[in-house]
Amino acid sequence: MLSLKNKRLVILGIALIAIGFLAFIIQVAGSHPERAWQAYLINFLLWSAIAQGGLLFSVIMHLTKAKWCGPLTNVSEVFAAFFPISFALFLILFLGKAHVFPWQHMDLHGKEVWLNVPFLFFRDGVALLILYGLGFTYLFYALQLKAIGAATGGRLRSFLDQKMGINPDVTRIHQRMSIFSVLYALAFAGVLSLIGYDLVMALDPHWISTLFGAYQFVKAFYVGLGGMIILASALYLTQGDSTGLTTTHFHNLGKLFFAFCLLWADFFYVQLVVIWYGNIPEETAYVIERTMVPPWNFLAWVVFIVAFVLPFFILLNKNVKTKPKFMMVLSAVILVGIWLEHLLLVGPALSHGSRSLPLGLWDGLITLGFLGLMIFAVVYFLDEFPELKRFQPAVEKR
Amino acid sequence: MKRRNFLKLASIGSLSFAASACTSEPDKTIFSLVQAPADMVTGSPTWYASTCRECPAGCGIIAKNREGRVIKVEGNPLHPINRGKLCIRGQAVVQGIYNPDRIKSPLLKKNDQWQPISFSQARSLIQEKAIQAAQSGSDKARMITELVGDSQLALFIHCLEKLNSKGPIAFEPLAYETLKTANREAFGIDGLPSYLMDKADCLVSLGADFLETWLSPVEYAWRFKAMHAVRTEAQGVFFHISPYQSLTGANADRWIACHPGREAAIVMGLIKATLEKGRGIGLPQSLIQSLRDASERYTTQATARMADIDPKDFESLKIRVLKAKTPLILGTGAGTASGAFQADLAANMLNLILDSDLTLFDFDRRHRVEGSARRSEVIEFFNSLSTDGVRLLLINNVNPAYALPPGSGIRKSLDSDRMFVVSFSNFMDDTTALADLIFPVCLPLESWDEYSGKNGMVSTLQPAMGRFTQAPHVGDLMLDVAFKDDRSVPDYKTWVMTQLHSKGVMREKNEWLKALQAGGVFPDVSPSVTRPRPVTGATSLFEPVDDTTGLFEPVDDTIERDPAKPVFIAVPSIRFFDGRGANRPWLGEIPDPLTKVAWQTPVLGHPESLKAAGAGHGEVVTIQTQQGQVEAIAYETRQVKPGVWVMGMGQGHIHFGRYAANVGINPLTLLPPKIDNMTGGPVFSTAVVALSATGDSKPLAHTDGSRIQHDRKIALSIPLDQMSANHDEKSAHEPSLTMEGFPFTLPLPEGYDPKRDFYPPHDHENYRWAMAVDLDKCIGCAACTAACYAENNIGIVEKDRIVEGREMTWLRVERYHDPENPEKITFFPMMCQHCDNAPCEPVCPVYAPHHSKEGLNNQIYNRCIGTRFCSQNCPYKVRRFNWFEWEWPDPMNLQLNPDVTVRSKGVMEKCSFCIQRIKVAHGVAKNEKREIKDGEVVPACVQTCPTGALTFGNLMDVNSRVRMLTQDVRAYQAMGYLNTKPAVIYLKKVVQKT
Amino acid sequence: MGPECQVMGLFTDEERAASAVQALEETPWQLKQVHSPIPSHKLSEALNLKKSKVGYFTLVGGIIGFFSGFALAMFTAAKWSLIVGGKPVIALVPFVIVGFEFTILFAVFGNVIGLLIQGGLPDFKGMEIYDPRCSGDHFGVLAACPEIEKGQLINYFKEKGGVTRVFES
Amino acid sequence: MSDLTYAKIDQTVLDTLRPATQVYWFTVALLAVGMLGGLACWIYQIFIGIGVGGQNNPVAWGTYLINFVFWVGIAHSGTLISAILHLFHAGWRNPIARAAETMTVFAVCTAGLFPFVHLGRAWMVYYMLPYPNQRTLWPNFQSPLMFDVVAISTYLTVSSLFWYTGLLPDLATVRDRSTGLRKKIFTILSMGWTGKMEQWRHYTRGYLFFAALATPLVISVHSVVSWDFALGVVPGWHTTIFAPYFVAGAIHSGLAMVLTLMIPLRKIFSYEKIITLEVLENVAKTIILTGLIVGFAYGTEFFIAWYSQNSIEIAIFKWRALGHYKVGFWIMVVCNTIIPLLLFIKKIRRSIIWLFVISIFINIGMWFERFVIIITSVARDFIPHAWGLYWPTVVEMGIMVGSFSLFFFLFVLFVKHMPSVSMTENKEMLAEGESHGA
Repeated sequence: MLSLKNKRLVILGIALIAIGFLAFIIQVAGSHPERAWQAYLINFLLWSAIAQGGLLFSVIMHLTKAKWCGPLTNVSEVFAAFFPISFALFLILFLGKAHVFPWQHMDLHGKEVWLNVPFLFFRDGVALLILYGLGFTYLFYALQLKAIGAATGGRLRSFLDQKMGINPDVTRIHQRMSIFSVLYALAFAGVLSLIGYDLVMALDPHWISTLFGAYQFVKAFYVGLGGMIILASALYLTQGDSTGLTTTHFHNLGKLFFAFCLLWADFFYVQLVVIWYGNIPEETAYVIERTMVPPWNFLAWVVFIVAFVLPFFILLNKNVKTKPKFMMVLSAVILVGIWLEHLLLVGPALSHGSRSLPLGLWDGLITLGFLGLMIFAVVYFLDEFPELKRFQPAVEKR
Repeated sequence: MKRRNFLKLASIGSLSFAASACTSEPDKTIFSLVQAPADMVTGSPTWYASTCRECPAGCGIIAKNREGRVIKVEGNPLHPINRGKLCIRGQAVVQGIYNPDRIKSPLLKKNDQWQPISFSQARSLIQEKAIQAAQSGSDKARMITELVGDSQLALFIHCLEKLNSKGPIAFEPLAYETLKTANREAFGIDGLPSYLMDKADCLVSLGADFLETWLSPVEYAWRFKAMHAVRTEAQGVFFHISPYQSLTGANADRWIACHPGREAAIVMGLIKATLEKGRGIGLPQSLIQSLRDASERYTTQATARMADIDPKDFESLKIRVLKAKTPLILGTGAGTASGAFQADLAANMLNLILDSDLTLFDFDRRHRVEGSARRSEVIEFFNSLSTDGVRLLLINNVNPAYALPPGSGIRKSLDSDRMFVVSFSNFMDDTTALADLIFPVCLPLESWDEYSGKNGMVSTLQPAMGRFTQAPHVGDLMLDVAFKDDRSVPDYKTWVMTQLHSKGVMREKNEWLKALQAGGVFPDVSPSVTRPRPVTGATSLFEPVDDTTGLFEPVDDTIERDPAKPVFIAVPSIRFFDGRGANRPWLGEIPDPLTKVAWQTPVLGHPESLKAAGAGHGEVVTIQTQQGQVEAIAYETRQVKPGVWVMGMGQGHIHFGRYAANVGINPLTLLPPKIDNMTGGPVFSTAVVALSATGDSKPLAHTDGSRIQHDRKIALSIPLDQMSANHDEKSAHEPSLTMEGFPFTLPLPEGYDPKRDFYPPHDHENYRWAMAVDLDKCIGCAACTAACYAENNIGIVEKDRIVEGREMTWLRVERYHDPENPEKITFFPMMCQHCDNAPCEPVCPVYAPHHSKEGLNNQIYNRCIGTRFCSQNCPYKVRRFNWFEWEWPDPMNLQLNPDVTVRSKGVMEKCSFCIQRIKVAHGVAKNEKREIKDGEVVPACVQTCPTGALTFGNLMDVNSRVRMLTQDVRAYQAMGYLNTKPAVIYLKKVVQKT
Repeated sequence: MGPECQVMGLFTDEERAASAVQALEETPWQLKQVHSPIPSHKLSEALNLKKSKVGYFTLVGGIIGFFSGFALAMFTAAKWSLIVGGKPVIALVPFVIVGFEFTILFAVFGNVIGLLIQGGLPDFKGMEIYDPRCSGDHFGVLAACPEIEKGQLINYFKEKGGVTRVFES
Repeated sequence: MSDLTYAKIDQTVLDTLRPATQVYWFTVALLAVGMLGGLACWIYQIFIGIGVGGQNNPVAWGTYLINFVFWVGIAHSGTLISAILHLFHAGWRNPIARAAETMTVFAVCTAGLFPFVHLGRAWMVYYMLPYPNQRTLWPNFQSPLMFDVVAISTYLTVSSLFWYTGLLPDLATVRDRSTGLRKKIFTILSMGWTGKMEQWRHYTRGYLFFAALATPLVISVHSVVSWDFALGVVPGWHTTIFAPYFVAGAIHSGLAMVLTLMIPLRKIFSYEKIITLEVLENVAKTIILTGLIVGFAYGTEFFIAWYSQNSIEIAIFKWRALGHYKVGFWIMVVCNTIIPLLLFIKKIRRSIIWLFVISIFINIGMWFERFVIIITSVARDFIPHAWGLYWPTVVEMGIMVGSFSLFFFLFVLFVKHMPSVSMTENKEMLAEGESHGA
């Protein structure tokens, strides 16, 4: 039962958060604060991406007027609950600026105009606000439709009920949803590119790749789908059919997941082949450090296998896609793979010239903290909007 | 070079083949002989030493003969004048021989129609005319000739005597009258000494374009770089003073743009300054005094005002001249206004003051060109033709109708029915067109002869190939004309030998053979013994002019700079000289080193001048002078002084074959027939009456996309003060991966760094060929380009194709101006870089370009299908595509190098580092069971570079010179940051503050 | 048993056709063939058709393609072993493209072959007992019965709301 | 499509196959002339030399490559519509899928000609084929052009097979409704298709795999095309975003071309009932998406160029927008990203005229996109001394006109002699529609 009434779940969540927090504090206070901030940055990026990508699903389904998704939109919308946390985490990142922006003391050959801490935090903060704002506005209307004639929920929910009055104008709501879904989709592309450039690519300020932004938001949707599969499975396994989820839904979701696994790999290869072929050191040095020189080349292979090869061959098969339990595990593994992929991108820049992989128990513990936050957010939201656990066909336009 | 010399000599001048030449019967065919002479081995070249006659300098050449035909000429390494080097014009000699418009048989003019007649007919016709002339009184048979060797001159005199006429007059359009006169007045020697520039440490030129045409360009090119190229000790400094920046000026450390004809003021200013510093020891007090008086008024300010220059320029010039240990002031060039004589006279005085012994002057080895007649005499000669009632005029390979201003009335004087005009020319040039009979004679490479560019030595000519035509040598012809059976010698060859014998140069036959082998007799260079002193009258030279003896006219204090009244200057061209080179297509095709314009004759003007004329760059302007007017494309440049318009000589012939007729413009048509009374010389400048834009614009056939390098790290320079060993030049940029800081990487396995190289290093087989280009030595003369054209059968595309951007040159000399001060120019030879990671290679779908075992970037022509991807992906844009089938009109095809494929349409081509020469070296080394030695492989461009700016060799040999040069602090690679690992290593140009 | 005769019931309505097919189970007559202008789900449910095996052909084709693509690229490169642009002679990164394209190409070949073999195409025989309307708006259910029962079968189809056509053998 | 029936669908489509009018044959003749004109230009070029075109040094690639990329791009939307949308069960694809696929096949054919036209020695083109030979001369599979050879030929093969497979049931329908020679021809073409459920069982499955394979293929093909440029080092070409950017651009232009073709077709063949306004509207919506992606790519390129602070990168992009070819650049920007935004407005989206006009603009814009990318980058690359300009010549124009004629020639012939709309798929959609009750 995914609910705050579920004591075990709550305790688990709190425990995780506590562990993560402590681990982080200890390491920051310790001899290697940069390691703590590295883990922090990676988790911030990953978990935010899950949330942002998660909501994107619902948006796209709305835009394409897709019927097959059914209650999956519910699942996707739940992830919006992480937005406020994500933004808070971003603000906290400011404390670690000394460790997460290695370019602060480099000769940037004129890049200073763009790469300076105040401007960076300003623009990225604003960008995130816009993205999340649009997300919530979209959600606001989406939930109105779902809430019609549904059981009452928490405070937020009642606030929403007041907002929309007795019987809302469904057509108008649909229009608004359309508008904000477009806006959110645009913002998603723009903002995630920006975050990608600023918080990942720029860590190695002399390297550029025009596709990097797109690569980031495609990856975000990839992990978003992963998160959805996990949550959907969790709901399905706990609540069963009341969620309205069927194996067909899992199958379709699995197909989409597979598609984006391929797309992510494609975007990776597309960058690799161009850089490899061009052989211009300004570009190649970055890739060489991460794929050919130990210790990172090992990690590169791990990421490649865990995040692409494995899912590719498994998801070729139709049946596994329809097995929630299995998909849950697979998705979790892939998310770990993407976590490592983030490490591969930021690691060499942050802990420069390290003989061994800057990866250890601490990173795991800190990550658990973020997991706790996500669980907490999700469960809270589900309590607020119980209809998201229950499926009734969305009200059509009159 | 030493070893190469030996190789050459081994084959030079073996005579069996040449002997067959210059008998009256020509060879049926001059290639694929069934019974080849002993020294003609199919597939291997034979070298014949001879002398270049493309200009009066008289450089030594060796002609490469393959299967009976000369395919290329190179400088004779033993020759003291050019030391194995050759200029752009010298390289083009062969295009004279194989010129498709060459006249094969005599032509007789019958009512304005040319009728071919046989040689014997023509000969007897001349004989008949000669006898008539001889009988009808004295001096009725006259001759005007090009500058010829002593022997030939003697022969002419000998023959004309028989026709009871006086000797011939030698005509050179550029006869340096002002210099000669100044020398006469100052030293009592009416001649042209040679200058030991290499010994100087401060050089000042008053417009002498000694890197292009002045006296002996190839010699002065290497002498100049000997003093100017960076050395461990201080580098020599060079000031160029002239109203426009010639190529020579572009190589100066500072170009001082003075008002046309006001160079004298600057020299006087220097005289004043030097005298004030108490220089001039060893000179008679009287002279010093008169000079002091004369130079009194030339204060820095006054000088600057008179010459219209920046006082700062003059100051720095003064400082350097005073500081110099062995300064040398050179005279004026051809292209200056009246006042040149004053400048040269003053220059002589200044030289005396600076060094009373004139140790840098060599009056023992004077330039032969001094033997050419003054312009006044030439005009006089032509005027006398009618007055003296001359019956027979013999014109030996000169083109006065083109080279003299129209006002001189040459055409009229030639066009008289009483006088029979014979032209010994192989080409229908403007003068020949006016003759009554055209009698082609042997070209230098087909002749036995002797021509010494300087006295004190002998430089021989021998037939380097069989002959095309039955044309006899002009000497033999003259003997036939003048004598029946009473001749003293059987033929001209014998005459030459007897001449040399009588001079005591050579006693018996084998000396003659040795001379032929070596290309001449070159006594060791001993210091000049003639030490000219100022003539006794010198003191009075600088008296006021109204005084009878005074010659030096003080420079006007005022200067009127009315942009509406501009000055027009015609300047000799490095490509066409005075115009005699215009029918060699290579010279038209290779763009002018400064304007980068080919085939056309633009008129150069300062932006202000263009503004005044209301014309833009590339727009057509009409220039009108007293003499006439022409329409020319205006070329905007800051390399000329405002109010001065400059145009190169040599083009705009009415006749002269397909490559020259009606191509470009002849600036001489704008000049007045004015002769300077003092010197008897012409003036190559005149006032412009009207200059206006016609409104329409023509496309310029230029090959440069941009004049500046947009802050890209291509043609780099380094200040002299950073050259000192302790100064770490690299510190300017800490090594990074950017264009600014990318480290120097050898195209060898050691050049690979696992941190920035995706690809594994690859080894080479014993050799990794590479070239070093010393930008500090490169003067931008484009001799390398010409050599490349000659060696590699590169197609001629002509004007329209160049406008389309389809020139085929494999080696271009890029010219970059400094955006801040455009008169600072860097020349940058660009050829295939033979990269270790060549971007052009992988993109080809059929492996046409690929990396050879010896590091060369091979281009397989017959595999190429013409996708042109390689060219697109070449960062250096050195690849050239055959857009069409290029033509070698018969017999030009005979010049083609049999060792190099002629590319068909639709294939890509590019510099191959002269792989054919590498192959030859491989063969030789293999036969001798050894490795190829350093310096054994010499690509055509490297071979001819007058200043030795290019070095070729094997990088894997750590002792090779090219490998050594990679250690130089100046070494860098163009666009190295692309990780192409180029095998062409550039050495930065050294700039010094002046 | 007398001689065989085949009757085709032609339905304009998918449902009716489907029910006719199902009901035919209870009858003694055997269902020969069902023609449809569209890939009808209802009919395939009625006939409870199994999943096609075409996929295996496709898969095999793909695998062959993948390897032959790489093999070709590597073999040709190794044969000349020329260095271009300093790149390794056997350069896997770009060869991925060749491998990929070949994978698709051969997979499609496999797919087509699979289609033809499995679907028994071309099959001009099949047109002998066939009604053109089946490519238009009619669903044709072909059943066989002994000559004598012909009438009943025709009636059966009539009841189901279709017109009939008899193919005498 | 409420009042549609199977019969109606068949009728509408079969009506288009009725004997053609003179106007039709005149059009065909006209196009044939244009085709021959192009051919003549090509022959002339082969004999005189590639120099009759405007290419030079440094701009050695001209309209031939531009048109190659342009046509490959056009081809893409066909596969997108028939394959990708098929996977997404987007019903609105069915009415236009056939015509779109046809467009694909013919566009690929047209595109495939240009690499040959472009070659300096077209007669040596077989050097690019990996045929076994005595001296073991093989092509270089590291070259982007070889990727092209492989990718384009694969694409042509696959799309034609896919197209034919889709045609099969319809061919049978035509066969059963025709007589005489046509019946004979279609009998053979339809390979004895009788719509047995047994056949359908494999057919549907195979078709699905076709779609599943065509999808990655279509993405890879234009990625490969983009790598003709991106794999080089030329500033303005060498950039990682090219592959997705080109794919999006390709689909952008392709969809525009679909509208350009469909709107007249719909009118002439009175397909209004089948190709409804909703269908066109959906195409328009997709165009908005692709337009935005392309715009995003333009923006990114400029941003990164500036961000990199690499003087050469900055220079080239400045020059694109403000230099000699700025007109082309702004045509590209306006036509491809600004004008499509109009489609956000429902009125415009649902107005045939507007759709048609906008689609034309996008076609033009996409042609100029290729012009800008290919020409401006090499015209001013690394070595300023070697900079130059390029302008197409009459011969190039002739060949370009020829290519357009060829494409429309084939297309016009097809629509009159083959079912230009898939009857089967529309019936299927009708059936599903009923069952889903929507």
